Amino acid sequence: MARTSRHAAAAPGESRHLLEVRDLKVHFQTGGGVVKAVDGVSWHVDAGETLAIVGESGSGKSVSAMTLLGLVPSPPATFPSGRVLLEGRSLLDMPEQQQRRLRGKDIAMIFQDPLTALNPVFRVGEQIAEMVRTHQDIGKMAAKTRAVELLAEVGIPDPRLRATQYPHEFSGGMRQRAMIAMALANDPKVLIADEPTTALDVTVQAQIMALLEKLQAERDTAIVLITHDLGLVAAHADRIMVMYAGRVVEEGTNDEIFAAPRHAYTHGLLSSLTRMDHVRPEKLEPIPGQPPNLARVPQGCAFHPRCRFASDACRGEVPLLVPAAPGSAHRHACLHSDEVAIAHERPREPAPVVAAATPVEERAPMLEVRELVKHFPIKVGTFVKRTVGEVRAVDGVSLSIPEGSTLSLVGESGCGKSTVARAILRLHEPTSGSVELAGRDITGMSQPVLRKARSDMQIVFQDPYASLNPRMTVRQILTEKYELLGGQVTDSTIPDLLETVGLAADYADRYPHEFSGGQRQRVGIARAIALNPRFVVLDEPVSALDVSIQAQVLNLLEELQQEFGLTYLFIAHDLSVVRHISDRVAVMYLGGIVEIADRDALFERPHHPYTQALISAVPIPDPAVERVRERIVLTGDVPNPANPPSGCRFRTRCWKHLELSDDDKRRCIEEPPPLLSASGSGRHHVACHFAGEREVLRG
Amino acid sequence: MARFIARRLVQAVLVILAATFLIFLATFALGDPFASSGEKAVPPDIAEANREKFGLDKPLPVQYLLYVGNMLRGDFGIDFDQHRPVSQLLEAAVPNTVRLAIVAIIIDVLIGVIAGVIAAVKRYSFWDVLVTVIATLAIGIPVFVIGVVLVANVSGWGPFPSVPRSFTVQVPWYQEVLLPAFTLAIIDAAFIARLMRGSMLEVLRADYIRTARAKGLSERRVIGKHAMRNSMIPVVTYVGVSLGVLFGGAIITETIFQYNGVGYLLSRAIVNSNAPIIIAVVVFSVVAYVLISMIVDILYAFLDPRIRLG
Amino acid sequence: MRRSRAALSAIALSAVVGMVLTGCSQKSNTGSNGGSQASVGFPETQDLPPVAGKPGGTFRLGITEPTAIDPYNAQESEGILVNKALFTGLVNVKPNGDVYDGVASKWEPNADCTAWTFTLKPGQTFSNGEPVDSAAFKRGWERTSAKDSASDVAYHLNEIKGFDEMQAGTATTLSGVDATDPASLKVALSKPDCEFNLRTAAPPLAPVPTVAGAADNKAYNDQPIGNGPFKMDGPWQHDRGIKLVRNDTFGAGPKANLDAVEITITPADTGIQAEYDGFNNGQFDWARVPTPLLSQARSAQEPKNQWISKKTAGINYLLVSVTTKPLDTADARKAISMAIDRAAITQGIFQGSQVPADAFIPASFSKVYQPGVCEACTYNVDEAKSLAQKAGLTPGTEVNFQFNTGGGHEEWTAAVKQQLETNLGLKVTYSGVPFRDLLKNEQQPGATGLFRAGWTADYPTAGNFLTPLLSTAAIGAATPQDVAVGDNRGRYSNPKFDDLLAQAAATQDEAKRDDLYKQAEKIAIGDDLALIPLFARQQFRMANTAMFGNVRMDFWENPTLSEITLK
Amino acid sequence: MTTPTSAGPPADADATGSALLLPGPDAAASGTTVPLGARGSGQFADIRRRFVRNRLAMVGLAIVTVLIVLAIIGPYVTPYNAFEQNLANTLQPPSADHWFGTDVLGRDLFSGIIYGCRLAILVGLLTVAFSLLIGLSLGAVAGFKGGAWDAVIARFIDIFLAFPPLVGAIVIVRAVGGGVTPVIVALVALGWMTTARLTRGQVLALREAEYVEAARSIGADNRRIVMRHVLPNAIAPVLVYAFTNIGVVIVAMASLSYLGIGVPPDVPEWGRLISQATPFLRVEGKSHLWLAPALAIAITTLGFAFVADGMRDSLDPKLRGGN
Repeated sequence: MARTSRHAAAAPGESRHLLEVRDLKVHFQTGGGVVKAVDGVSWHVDAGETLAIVGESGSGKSVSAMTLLGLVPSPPATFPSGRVLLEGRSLLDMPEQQQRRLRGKDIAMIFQDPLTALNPVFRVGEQIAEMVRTHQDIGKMAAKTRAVELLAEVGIPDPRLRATQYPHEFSGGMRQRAMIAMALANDPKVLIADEPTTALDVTVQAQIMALLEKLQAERDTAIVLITHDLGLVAAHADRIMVMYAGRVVEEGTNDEIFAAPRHAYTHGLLSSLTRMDHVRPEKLEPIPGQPPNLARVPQGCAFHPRCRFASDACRGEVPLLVPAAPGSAHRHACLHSDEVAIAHERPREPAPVVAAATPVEERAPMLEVRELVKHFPIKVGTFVKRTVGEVRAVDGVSLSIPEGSTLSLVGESGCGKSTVARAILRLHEPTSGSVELAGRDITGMSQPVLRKARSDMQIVFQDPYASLNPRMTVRQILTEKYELLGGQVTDSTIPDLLETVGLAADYADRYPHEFSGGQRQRVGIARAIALNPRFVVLDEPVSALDVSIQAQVLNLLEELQQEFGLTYLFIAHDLSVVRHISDRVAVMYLGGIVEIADRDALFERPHHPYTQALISAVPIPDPAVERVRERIVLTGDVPNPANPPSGCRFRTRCWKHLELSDDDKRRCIEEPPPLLSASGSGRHHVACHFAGEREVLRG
Repeated sequence: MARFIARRLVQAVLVILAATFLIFLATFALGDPFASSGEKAVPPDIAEANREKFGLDKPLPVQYLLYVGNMLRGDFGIDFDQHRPVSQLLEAAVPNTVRLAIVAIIIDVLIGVIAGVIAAVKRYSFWDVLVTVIATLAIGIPVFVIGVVLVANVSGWGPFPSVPRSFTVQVPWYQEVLLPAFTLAIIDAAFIARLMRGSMLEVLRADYIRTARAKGLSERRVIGKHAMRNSMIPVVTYVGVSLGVLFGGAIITETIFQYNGVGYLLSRAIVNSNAPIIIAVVVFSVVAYVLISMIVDILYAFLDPRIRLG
Repeated sequence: MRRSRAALSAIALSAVVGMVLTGCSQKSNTGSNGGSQASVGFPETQDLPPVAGKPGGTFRLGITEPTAIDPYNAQESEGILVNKALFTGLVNVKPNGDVYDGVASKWEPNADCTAWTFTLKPGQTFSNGEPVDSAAFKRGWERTSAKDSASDVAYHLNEIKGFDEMQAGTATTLSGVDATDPASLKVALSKPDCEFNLRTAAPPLAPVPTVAGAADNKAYNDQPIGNGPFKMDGPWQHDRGIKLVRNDTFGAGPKANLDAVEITITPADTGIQAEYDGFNNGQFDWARVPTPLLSQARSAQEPKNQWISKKTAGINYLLVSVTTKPLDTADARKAISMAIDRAAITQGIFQGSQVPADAFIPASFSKVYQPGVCEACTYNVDEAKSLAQKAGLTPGTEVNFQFNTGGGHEEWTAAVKQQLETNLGLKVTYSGVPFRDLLKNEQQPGATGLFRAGWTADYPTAGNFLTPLLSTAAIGAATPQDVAVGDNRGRYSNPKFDDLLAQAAATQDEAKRDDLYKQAEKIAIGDDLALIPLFARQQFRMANTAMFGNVRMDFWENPTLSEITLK
Repeated sequence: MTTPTSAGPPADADATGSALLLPGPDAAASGTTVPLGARGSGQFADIRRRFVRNRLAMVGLAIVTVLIVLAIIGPYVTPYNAFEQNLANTLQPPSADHWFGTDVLGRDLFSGIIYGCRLAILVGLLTVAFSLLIGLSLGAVAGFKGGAWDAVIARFIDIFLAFPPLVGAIVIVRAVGGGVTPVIVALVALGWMTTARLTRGQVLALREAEYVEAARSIGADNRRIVMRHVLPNAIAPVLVYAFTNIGVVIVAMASLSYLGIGVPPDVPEWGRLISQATPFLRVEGKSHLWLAPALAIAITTLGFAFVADGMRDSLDPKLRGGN
């Protein structure tokens, strides 16, 4: 992004900055006490600059930004202190009507979930035109024309038609583009982007971020990027502000924060991160515990209960934000910044190797999947249902997982990876194909036999909030499994189980809602490992968790695998996590495996253009690396699996396809590529007529 | 869209057929509904004509077909008391009921939506509590209490014509319809106000409302355009059901106000055990309900584009 | 088929009829009353002094929708109201039941009362100009009695020779009626009836013009052309109203004074309340009064002379199934009757507006009325208990008790129910059903227990209370397993009683005839208690006497439209 | 794209979305565990806490409690037998002896109202209970089994909904005969559909819930899944609806008796008392005759509706803002 800061030219009046926030406090009056969502935060952003506000959920990062737009309802919110200066004009003191005139004109915002952020009952074009007409004296027709132009500008094909469609007719990425078009309709000076890509696939995320950068460069917009994703920040921010429990704990330039963090929390976050670009994954060093309840923020430094450097001094006064070096704009609020600096320099331990007598390659397969197919019929009709088509969610997948190892299945949402997992477990009845678990054919089992066999194969779900029955206590949840699968529950069973997954035994009689996300996921894991299964499907087990918690759970999973010799099928879309945990990786696209290889081979030497695009789209939390990386930005969205493209299914979005001669292109169109051995290795297979290596991981 | 309408139409026809079959079973198969009984014995020729029309000597399936055929032609036989074709009675009553239903719905949507919006927007305020309590109370007061109290205290006053009044006193239909419509509207308005409040509160929490505010729209526009259209969706469903029920005749209200609609016709028929009229009105109510709810479903699809592509 | 449908239908349709009951305890009556009852009931009002007639004015009132206004099927008092305004029969009936001339100036029977001759007044016409001659009567009577007409009220003609053939459809003319002389009508009867002339006041015996056509002539049904003091102003607007205007060609008596009568149709089940409300809001000039409001209405209207209170020829009673257990003995019925505290009900529920019945034939038939003939009509719990004991009506015995809904009978029947339960320990199975269903239930062969019933006279004769309701021929069922299609639905049968009635019908001497009626009543009511008289019928009206004069209540309890005049 | 069912409630907002704005209970849930002191019986404690804090709900609860107590002990504590007529003492104005005066049969109106309360509560509860039974079963089958089951049950629901409720009830009561039972039968026959629809919608959504899959993954069969995992979670909004509906049922019964249909006419049912009193509407000094039963109905409905509102608000914390 534009790195030139122009604040020198700005600001008559009191502020030198385009937008400045001073000592902002936002409190909420709740039944549980005063929630200090934002507790004295100051920051600024200048034209053409990108400021990233980073923090885990509940850190107050969104609230502070939304206050600028008057989007925090009061009551229940109160604003005990704070000023917001836009080009020197104080926003919060203005009459509501004046504030409103700035909203959407000088400051615009894009939100996390473009599906819910667009009004479902109005046409996309209308919604953009409305934004134009609210702030510009322009006719109805002219505004509509402008809306079409804006849609074209954000790269929406066929904008004239698209303008007349409704949000639900747009894909996720297109919706976010439409949101951006709307936000930029009046050429705002400041754009607040609140988790703009969290709900999107990584390839789409790359598209959107590329678009934002382009537009920012054209218009010299200041961007405030609110996110929890440190990779994204490393790739796109100029300056970074880290928030914890409603306060700023550290701020500085991109390089300063990543290369030389001075606050224990920042350091902790970085140590929790899995990195896709490290050949030999390091051991994760999670931050212990949970983020605090904002109604009961600990005394002193809010982070001290989770901080390994914490001393008595941390429990006293709230540390002030101080410069890391005299005069430096890199500031932190940590009493132990020196120790943090030392800790950060120290090389990290490697991740534990799955200890094994025999190498993974030579072990017998625990799971053997052959030509698995799962089609969902599309039915219509009032009384008599007719099948009018089928969604080919999984279309011939074969894989094999050696005992005690982990195979990861990656791909964008809708590629069929979760369906594979469910079909393997026969949670969805497979359409055809066979599944053998430890030599036993699962697909042919009768229901009663299958039910018993389930003790050997288990699953951990993605959403720890949704996968536990809210009306049952943890004890009931765990005991149910013993009841159903015929195990003895003694007095010590449940406490032991809880201890194994790192929960206190006295949590047994609590209900799921009394736990945090990470704790719930531990309960989910406890349920899965009870009765000693041999094979566990991990269906995106950490993707709903905050970074610091992710690392805790990943470590736990690794420990359990070592202790019990578990075999994992790990479903994920986050390639950094995959690189960390897998032995072998399979990449899926539209129901089929396009590439399968041992972990390092896949990341270091990807052969399929899709794998390459996927890896290149993942930002790496290291600005130095990010600066030199080239990103392959795929066009368009995943096609409808009910009507997949002929030949190679990926060809419609394939970057390589575009470079091919017409004859070669025809081959892609007509001939589905088989999964063939790549680079002569028996362990690396790829399904592409024109497979070839490309460096995408590092610059 | 066309397919959606077609499918909805097929559904409606199926439901009507099934419902009329139930009515048919209850009235015909379980005995001769035209059998002479009681004081005003049905004249044998009338009974005979009815029997012949409905083919009571024929096997049950044939009877049902005849019955449906007659219904389709709007032929419901001849009533017991006046020996008039029931279809004529219906024809006279239906326009009045339709007027009443439409005016009532307009009144209750106006009152209900405005009250609901105020309650939702001024949440926890005095107005919110007032609307909530009045709406809840209104639901709890039986319509006949409201009706008789209005007849006793309001009719004959201001624009409201006397109840009863000499039939020669000409009253424009909109005056005649006013009080009964208002009576009907009170309870529905209360339901709509509660529904509107809840749905508006839900919508106001939606992300797109935040977006609308972030656009710099005035609060009026945020509520009036963005929140309104979305929160009206459940209200439309309710209004559809309510309209469907009202089209079938408001038996108590129409009777209390001596309003010559389908409900009043039915209430007289019930008092007199006038079977042909009862059957006809019930069939009419069912058909009206099903058709209205079908139309509302289709309208609903226009209001909510998400379900338009069926 | 001998039944006063008219009267019963009126009861069915109008709540008041069942509830507003006669008080015969006016001071003038107590003397002959034997002092058996305390002085209760609202006094009868005296007619206001007559006012000289002058043309003009519109009289407005409410009625429930009549079944028909066409003579062939006019039946309940509402239908009769309109019909009597549109048509004038051979004879007329005064409010007190006295007969006077209508179209006929003279009538006389032969010696054994099997043939009657009516001499018609000359120059009579229908409002369309057609002559009202003997053929017009024959035409009307044949129209009523024809099979295809399916008249509910053809039974009024059932004594005329040839009636059965007409009903069977085997004849097209009424053989007993001779209309060869336009000025005189000769009628031959199939059995003696010395009171046949009374019947000719009934609507089905009215004359009709040739334009009437058959009975299914809808145009005529809704807009009959008659020879009465009024004529239709436009057709009957069903469920809305009927408008009448003066018939200036009327010749059977003095012309009407009113320019018009506006008859508004009120709801079937709340019509009385509607009439009352309509009177109070100035919409109607004549109204009935809901029972609970009687005393209030009386105290408001009586001082203004707007209150009419008359005992009429009707009675409310409990129909008893006398052939089925548990009420198949006279003792059982008497026990029931004596366990009912009529006085308490009239006082408590009817607020003193009613008077307990002590006979079946009402006091309005002053020459036949036998005060106290119903000995078991007195309230005596001890006697009731001992009779019940004798009759096997032990505590816990189930007794069926049905009444019709929509007629305002809920309250007093509830009181009766509780008295039977309290006083005799019976288990009363009490239910309200629609009127049509009540009548159907009474007719069934297995019918048991008590049914609410009321009766008003079709003609001003005591025989009209006895023959249709209690004679064996009126059961209308050949065997006990048949549905009773007649009016004697209690299925009471006593040859001695039947014999006395037959004698009465053939007796020309009025005093002798009355005596026979008295003897018959003594047997059926005094001895057998074939049905349980409850309350004598008394009617109350509010009338706009401030504007109108000569407003009185006629024999059918309707306003005397032909006499009413603007003041 | 999708099947055109009516748009359901928006998918449960995940922690990240709305919790950001209003760190209310959600933030507490995602942030940290509840401290050990505040345990109680799990989430029901939370629900109860929210309910207790809702003033209208507590008013409603008080009303409902009083009504239920009255329904149970009423006949033992009323000053008079509600059925006992005293024809010598009809239509008395309220007095120390007769708090609400006496009716046209000389019965003590206060005792009558209390007896009517027993009847109303009994019919209200039984009707709603049977409607729940039918609605829950059919709704659960339709939602869980889907396919032909769903289609058939959905059409059944449509058919029953198509009957005008009051007329339908009249016809049924007429067919079955008088008394309390036929009234309940009629009200259930015409009242189960909404429950079924609600249940179906809930079950349809929950059928796909991850914890249902989780249960299946540990070998639970359909029966267990429905009974233990789906229904207990689906039932809350259904119960809320049922509770609101009690008032509607009571009004419906009153309407039937007002029309002279249903409970025997000598029973002091509220609607019957009102119908009995309508002639006195314009009579001065007699308004207590209709006012007392009308208020009884209104207050009862109000009580149940407030409780239902409170239940809904406390079950769905999202509906309540920062408060």
